[in-house]
Amino acid sequence: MKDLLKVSGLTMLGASLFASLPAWAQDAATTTTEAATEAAAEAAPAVADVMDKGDVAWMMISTVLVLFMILPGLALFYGGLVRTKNMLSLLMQSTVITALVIVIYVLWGYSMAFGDAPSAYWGGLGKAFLSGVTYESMAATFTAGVVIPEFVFISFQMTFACITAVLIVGAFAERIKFGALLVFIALWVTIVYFPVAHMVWDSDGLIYGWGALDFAGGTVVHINAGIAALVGCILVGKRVGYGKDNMAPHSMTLTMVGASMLWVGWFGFNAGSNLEANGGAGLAMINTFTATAGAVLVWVVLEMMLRGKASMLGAVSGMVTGLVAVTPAAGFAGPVGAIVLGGVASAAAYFFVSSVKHKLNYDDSLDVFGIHGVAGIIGAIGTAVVNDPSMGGIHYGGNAMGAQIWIQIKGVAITIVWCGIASLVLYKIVDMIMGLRVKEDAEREGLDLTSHGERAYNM
Amino acid sequence: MKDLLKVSGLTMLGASLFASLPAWAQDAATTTTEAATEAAAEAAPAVADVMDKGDVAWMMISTVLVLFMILPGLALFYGGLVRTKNMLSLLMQSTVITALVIVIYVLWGYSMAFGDAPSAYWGGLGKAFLSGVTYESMAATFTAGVVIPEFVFISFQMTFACITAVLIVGAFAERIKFGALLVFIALWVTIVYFPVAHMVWDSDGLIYGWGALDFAGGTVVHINAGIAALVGCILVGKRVGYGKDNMAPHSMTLTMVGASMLWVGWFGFNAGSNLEANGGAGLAMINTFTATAGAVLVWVVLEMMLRGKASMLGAVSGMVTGLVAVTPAAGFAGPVGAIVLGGVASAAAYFFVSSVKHKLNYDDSLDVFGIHGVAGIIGAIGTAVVNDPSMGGIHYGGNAMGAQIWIQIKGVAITIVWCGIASLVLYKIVDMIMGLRVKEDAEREGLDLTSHGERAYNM
Amino acid sequence: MKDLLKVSGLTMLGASLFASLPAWAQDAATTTTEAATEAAAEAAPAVADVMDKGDVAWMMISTVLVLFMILPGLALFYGGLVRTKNMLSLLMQSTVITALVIVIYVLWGYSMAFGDAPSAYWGGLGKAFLSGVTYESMAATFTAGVVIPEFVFISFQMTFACITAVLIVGAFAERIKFGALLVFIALWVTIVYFPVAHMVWDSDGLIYGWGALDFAGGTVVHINAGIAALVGCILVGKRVGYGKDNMAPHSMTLTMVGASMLWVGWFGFNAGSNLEANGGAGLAMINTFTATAGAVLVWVVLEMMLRGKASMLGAVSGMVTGLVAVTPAAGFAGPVGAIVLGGVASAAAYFFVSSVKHKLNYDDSLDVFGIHGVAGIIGAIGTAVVNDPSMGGIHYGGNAMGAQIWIQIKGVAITIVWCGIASLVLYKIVDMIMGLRVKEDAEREGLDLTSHGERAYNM
Amino acid sequence: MKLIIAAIKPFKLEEVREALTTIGVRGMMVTEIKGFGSQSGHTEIYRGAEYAVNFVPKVRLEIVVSDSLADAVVETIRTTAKTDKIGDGKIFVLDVQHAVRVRTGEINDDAL
Amino acid sequence: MKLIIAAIKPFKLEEVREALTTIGVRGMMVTEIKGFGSQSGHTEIYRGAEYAVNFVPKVRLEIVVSDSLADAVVETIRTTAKTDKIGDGKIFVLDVQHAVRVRTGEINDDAL
Amino acid sequence: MKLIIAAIKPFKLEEVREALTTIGVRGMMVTEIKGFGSQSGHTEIYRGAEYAVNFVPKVRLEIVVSDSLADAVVETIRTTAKTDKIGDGKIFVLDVQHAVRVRTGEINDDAL
Ligand SMILES: Nc1ncnc2c1ncn2[C@@H]1O[C@H](COP(=O)(O)OP(=O)(O)O)[C@@H](O)[C@H]1O
Ligand SMILES: Nc1ncnc2c1ncn2[C@@H]1O[C@H](COP(=O)(O)OP(=O)(O)O)[C@@H](O)[C@H]1O
Ligand SMILES: Nc1ncnc2c1ncn2[C@@H]1O[C@H](COP(=O)(O)OP(=O)(O)O)[C@@H](O)[C@H]1O
Repeated sequence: MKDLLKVSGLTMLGASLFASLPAWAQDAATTTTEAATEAAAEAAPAVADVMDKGDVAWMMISTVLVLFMILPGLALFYGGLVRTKNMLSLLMQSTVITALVIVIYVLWGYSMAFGDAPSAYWGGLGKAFLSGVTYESMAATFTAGVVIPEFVFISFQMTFACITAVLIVGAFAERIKFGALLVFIALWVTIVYFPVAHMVWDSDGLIYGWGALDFAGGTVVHINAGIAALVGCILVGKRVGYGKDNMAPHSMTLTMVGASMLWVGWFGFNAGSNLEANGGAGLAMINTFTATAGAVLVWVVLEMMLRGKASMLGAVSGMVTGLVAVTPAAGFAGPVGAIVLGGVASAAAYFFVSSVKHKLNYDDSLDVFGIHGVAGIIGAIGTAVVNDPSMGGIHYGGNAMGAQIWIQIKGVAITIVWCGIASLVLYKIVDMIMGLRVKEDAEREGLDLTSHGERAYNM
Repeated sequence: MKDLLKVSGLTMLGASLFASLPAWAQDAATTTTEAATEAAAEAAPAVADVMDKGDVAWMMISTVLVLFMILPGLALFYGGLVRTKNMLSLLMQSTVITALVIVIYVLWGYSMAFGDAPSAYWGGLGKAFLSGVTYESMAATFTAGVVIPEFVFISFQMTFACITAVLIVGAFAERIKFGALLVFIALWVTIVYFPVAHMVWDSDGLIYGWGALDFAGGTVVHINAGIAALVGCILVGKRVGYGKDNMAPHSMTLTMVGASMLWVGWFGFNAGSNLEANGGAGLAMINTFTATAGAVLVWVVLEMMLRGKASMLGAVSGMVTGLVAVTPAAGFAGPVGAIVLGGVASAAAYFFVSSVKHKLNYDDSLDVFGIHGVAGIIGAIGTAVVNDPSMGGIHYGGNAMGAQIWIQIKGVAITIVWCGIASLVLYKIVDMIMGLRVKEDAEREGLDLTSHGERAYNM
Repeated sequence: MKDLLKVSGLTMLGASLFASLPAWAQDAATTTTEAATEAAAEAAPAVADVMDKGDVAWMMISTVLVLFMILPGLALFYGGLVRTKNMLSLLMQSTVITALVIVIYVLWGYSMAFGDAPSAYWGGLGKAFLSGVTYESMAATFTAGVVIPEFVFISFQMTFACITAVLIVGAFAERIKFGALLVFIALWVTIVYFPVAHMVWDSDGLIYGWGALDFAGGTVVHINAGIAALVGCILVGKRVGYGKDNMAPHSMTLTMVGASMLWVGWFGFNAGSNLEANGGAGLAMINTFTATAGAVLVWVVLEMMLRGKASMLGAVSGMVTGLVAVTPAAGFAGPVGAIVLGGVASAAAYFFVSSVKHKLNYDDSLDVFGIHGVAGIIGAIGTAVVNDPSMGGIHYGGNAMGAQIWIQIKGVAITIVWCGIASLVLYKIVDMIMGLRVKEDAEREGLDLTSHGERAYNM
Repeated sequence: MKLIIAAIKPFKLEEVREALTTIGVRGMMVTEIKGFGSQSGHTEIYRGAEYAVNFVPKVRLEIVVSDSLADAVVETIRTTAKTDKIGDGKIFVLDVQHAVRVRTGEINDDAL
Repeated sequence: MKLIIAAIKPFKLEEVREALTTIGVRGMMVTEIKGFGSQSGHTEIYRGAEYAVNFVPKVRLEIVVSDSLADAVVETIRTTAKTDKIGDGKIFVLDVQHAVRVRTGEINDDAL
Repeated sequence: MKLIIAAIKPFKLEEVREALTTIGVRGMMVTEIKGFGSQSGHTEIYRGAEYAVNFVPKVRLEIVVSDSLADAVVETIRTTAKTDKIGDGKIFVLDVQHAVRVRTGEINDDAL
């Protein structure tokens, strides 16, 4: 327990974690030369790696929490926002995409993202089908010599891929073709998500070394999903009746429940990204409280001032905005800085979805871009600000604020460009082959009956 | 932390855990001679037992997760599937049965299942009222010398008894008499569940030593519940209007929420059954992801192919099927083998509930047997297959696949016979004394108003 | 791991924890003189403080569980009980109060409750804005030399402040003015909650040294909230149509879901209050099962006997009653004693809300006083009984039962008086400045539309 | 033409619909309503607060038919919806002056 | 006989039902409807998207009574449902030709 | 006065309401109903159990207007609700004898 109080729990985009990931404790024979070298370079070989069961317990429950964010969390958050006739379609999309991405992750996703290949763009297929991974395999954490079971690390990472994919569907909710969506997602995680994860998080990755800060995946998860969502909803086109029919959420109750579950689960997402149960995780935890609280209050106050009434949809929008914004900053900001970050992101997203979006005149049904994209970008760049000691941050990485802001902007930009172009191509391909959108009649009748043969409620 | 990376987290039906359970660390005076001998035999007395707080944290949260599976998980999964007028009856049954079994478990259940009596059929009443158990009492895990607080072990086991009992009620939903159900459950856990748990899990138990593999209780929980359900719904008879009235689920939304909560909680059930937070738990965790995902996809694809549309009820049915099937195999299979196991169980259950069941012409309202029974049996036998190294399993126990299959079949058979006969007798007794079924008028009006004097919704 | 089996996990109202709280492990320079002295007095300076990651994992998940109790737990429990037209108002109040109290807690709440000032009434403002707290700061537990990260301790305590504030709103549900409520809560936590927490829990506190037993905050949380609720609903007045209109719960389903989530989360509340993952937490856990189960059964049986039917609202009322009652006793009672405690509290609350309350003729919409107040008081006093070895308790503190009962009564009395008077004054002030109650027309139309501009359901 | 309005017990809906189809009815409107009549409601108790629920759930049918079919419709509903228990429902017949089918513009008997 | 259809404010339902019982009405059908009239609806805003909700919730009563009772029913509803605010509602009276009680087969005034 | 009852497709409601406002209709009652007609329902399958759902969701309008406006109302509904697909709906016209505005006590045409 000697390292108990050492600095830990902090990370850098693409930092040492994944470089030393394949540092097997027992099963050295299965590690590749590259991995062995990396491990040797980073963890003094004389020190035996130790697994602390407290870390394992924390990472397992964190993994469960991220699943909880998706099912039922995100499914309900999204489902409550659509009209009754499309409720099940959102629940189905969330459920089946999660299942699909889990299977893909095991078959080739993990290998592509975190495999041993020395490429700058992907991890290769050496770990496809999780070959070589056993219950004795260990993955490194951010503290040298501290490891966790690789199966736990894989499970945790897998849930991130799932939630990113599910986030996208909110943009073209109420009109997407179910089968086409599944094909698109299978392609998208393969062509966009795994490579981006590799480029950003693996020591061999292209973006590795830029020194951008991203504690829990604001870029890979939220900006990625936000951009894919934006491109998607523009391509798919507006809903029939958009701007004319009343498309009010069919159950703000369920949306609030889903948002609450997102908050609850997000502690696994953010504090779990610390990979260890220590003070660093505690910092990520309290920031996940305070940034979110600040964002809720700002949205509520803005609505009270500008419209005279604070709405539930406003409060939960603020909530998600704060959570997204603090994701990259969770382990770097101080608790008060996090309040400010959440508040600023909330104000920006409020302004965007209630005004800018309408001028741009596209139909992002559930504001995936307006919330996740906008707050993701504010959060990514704002991380450089709140990380600064002047804002109470821990000054991770040690760069001056201005320099760090520039690094963050570059990281955001490359993600937007890569994800934007690749998503566009994939949507186009799927659209040509099978069509992305259901028939107008089916859209009118609702996807629940026409795509799934059921109704959400038979009261 | 020397044993940190040792093989651990694996278990055998009735293996060493319960043999060494009463190996008190401090309070040797309270252990019986038998227990002391066993403890001496299995844990070198020279090595002091250690409790790792990481294990304690994991087992406590696992216990909470299993409660979450029942309340609100299973209650919602079941409740959503019935008609509005019977919603509360399902919620009530789940709630009150849980409360009832908790009290019974403390009073005599734990003792009957895990007490010190040297009988092959029960644990005796020596630990009735948890006598002798204090917060210093420790229970053994699967790793020699590693212990957890006995109160935590009791709590964890208690939730298994609760969920098994609640699972049964789906079979005769919408027509059972509330009071009679409670009496039946009190008798059933006493006469069926505790003895079966003892026979299967205790070192003195009848079935102990057969060498059957059951990681997290597929046999004791799912087959047991499935059989009791089947017998029950046949005896109680079909619902009024069965096959004629529209009995569509009143809220597929809530059913999906409940199913998601089952998945989330099942990580406590499966990975918690490892009793330690280590790589073995990690394996159980990832399999609980992959088998479930595989099962969801198979059911969805089958429906798409055979009916043109994938339904939400199909997706969640697949989900539960996969979870049930992987329960006995969670710590033995490889992640890809688990996908296959989940997929096969899903296809079998699909075939059963959409075709076989209708030919057999009984009314198992919520397909407790069709899902839990069928997938439980497939899972129990399939465990022998996916445990095999040829399927990527860890080859626990070391038997050839054929031999292991035979052992598994024997284990399943004895459970079916014992549970089937005992359940039948108990239903008959309760039926004679107080009647199992409500009056036809009450059934028409719905159990919410007639049994509980309330309505689920006053919108 | 030498102290593994030592007595631990037990606490006394205002006991050693908070005295030694500022015992920084590394960062001694930031501790005040007072704190340093206290730390020196209580933890042998020669022993280095150790942080066990198992404790950290447990405290982090416990914190998450308490948030889950509020959002969505308590929000749904309360929301389901009101009429459709007021659903969102309850969800909003829960959400925004939580956000508000989080921000206040970080800004001045933590400092007022647990700061370093040597006052008997508050902790001063030395830790306002969490100044001086870093991710390396550690807080003491109940075991000398065992520490947890202070950010985790703050987060955990913060959720207690939030839930206490949200509990109050049930009393004047369906008629309170949203803005006025927020102002009241901001004042109330500042003037009532933080000082009471300090007086009760800090070693310098006024009530410190009385030797009252309160394991997880029955007094500070439940009695405090219950009294503030009672005063509030009397001042605000009855709902329009009270006693005439049908005010049946709009969704008993959601109320049951919320109650279940309360139970699930309460393990974080109670077993988390142990601050360590050990046998003491295990005892708190099993009691949180058994007391609740006993309370559910007693309420259900009473309704069956007195009204012929057991209702869902009865079962969940019993559930919450049991949880409240066991809160102060969780780590002291034996599992059977806890059943009795839960049962007695359930019977008392049943009697109160179904009979006494109607005679007193006030409108506590959701029976905050009838459930939390009454069961809180029974639990606080009953703790002295079930702690006694004659009842299977661990006899913490060592007082004779009679003497301990007297101490408990004094603790309850002072809380009632202080909270009652201060709440009254604060309500009056807010009422004078902005009015506590909405217009009659707005109340008729429902707060969702008139205060928040939305409807909960658009089915 | 006649408009026949009937309040019946909800679980009888399917049976009545089928019976009416047999005698040649080709359309109807169905509404879920709360019925008040001699069939008494019930009392609900919430933590000791009693609420008398005076309404019972009923289903209301509206069928427009040609004059010649009207009697048969009334008779069919009466015999099919009957359970001989209180609350079986009522049937009312009103005159309709004009009917139009939206899709085709056909009027009166042709519109039904 | 007359069919009296009334649209009233939902919170007046219980009061109106009681008043009608007093003057001898023994049955009615109650439907929750969306009313459109001079009482304006409201605007809902969802993340900046405004929806005008033109309908206000109303309750619709249908009561069939003997000709002799009709005027008293209209008058009772009018006075009881009145709040003097816009949106109080309307009452319409139609002729009913025939009434049947399903349970007994009684017809016309006896069926009510 | 006339009572015009129309069953239309739900998504046409807003359009019809607007069109009616244009020609001078100042109030109506709207009910969500289950329609049965030549438009067939659909089949739902739950774990292999098939349920034929014979009803399709419709919206039912009730509008009381002066005799002079009745024809225009019927015509407006017919043209606006029309999609030329089966299930577009029906319009029925009945005689109303008396109308009262609750708030003011105005009667007949003045009450509308
Ligand atoms: N005068 C009436 N006007 C309109 N509807 C009525 C009238 N009387 C009864 N109903 C409807 O018929 C239903 C059954 O009537 P009820 O008096 O309860 O039983 P029964 O028809 O067996 O005498 C009521 O619930 C109500 O919906
Ligand atoms: N011409 C009409 N035909 C049918 N129902 C009407 C008509 N006019 C009004 N109503 C009903 O009466 C309700 C009240 O009418 P409204 O014009 O808003 O207020 P007021 O009755 O005070 O003038 C409306 O919501 C609607 O349900
Ligand atoms: N005879 C009828 N009486 C009352 N309502 C009818 C009648 N026939 C049809 N309707 C209503 O009109 C709707 C449309 O009728 P339908 O026969 O399906 O199509 P279409 O009007 O195109 O011929 C039905 O759903 C039903 O609500």
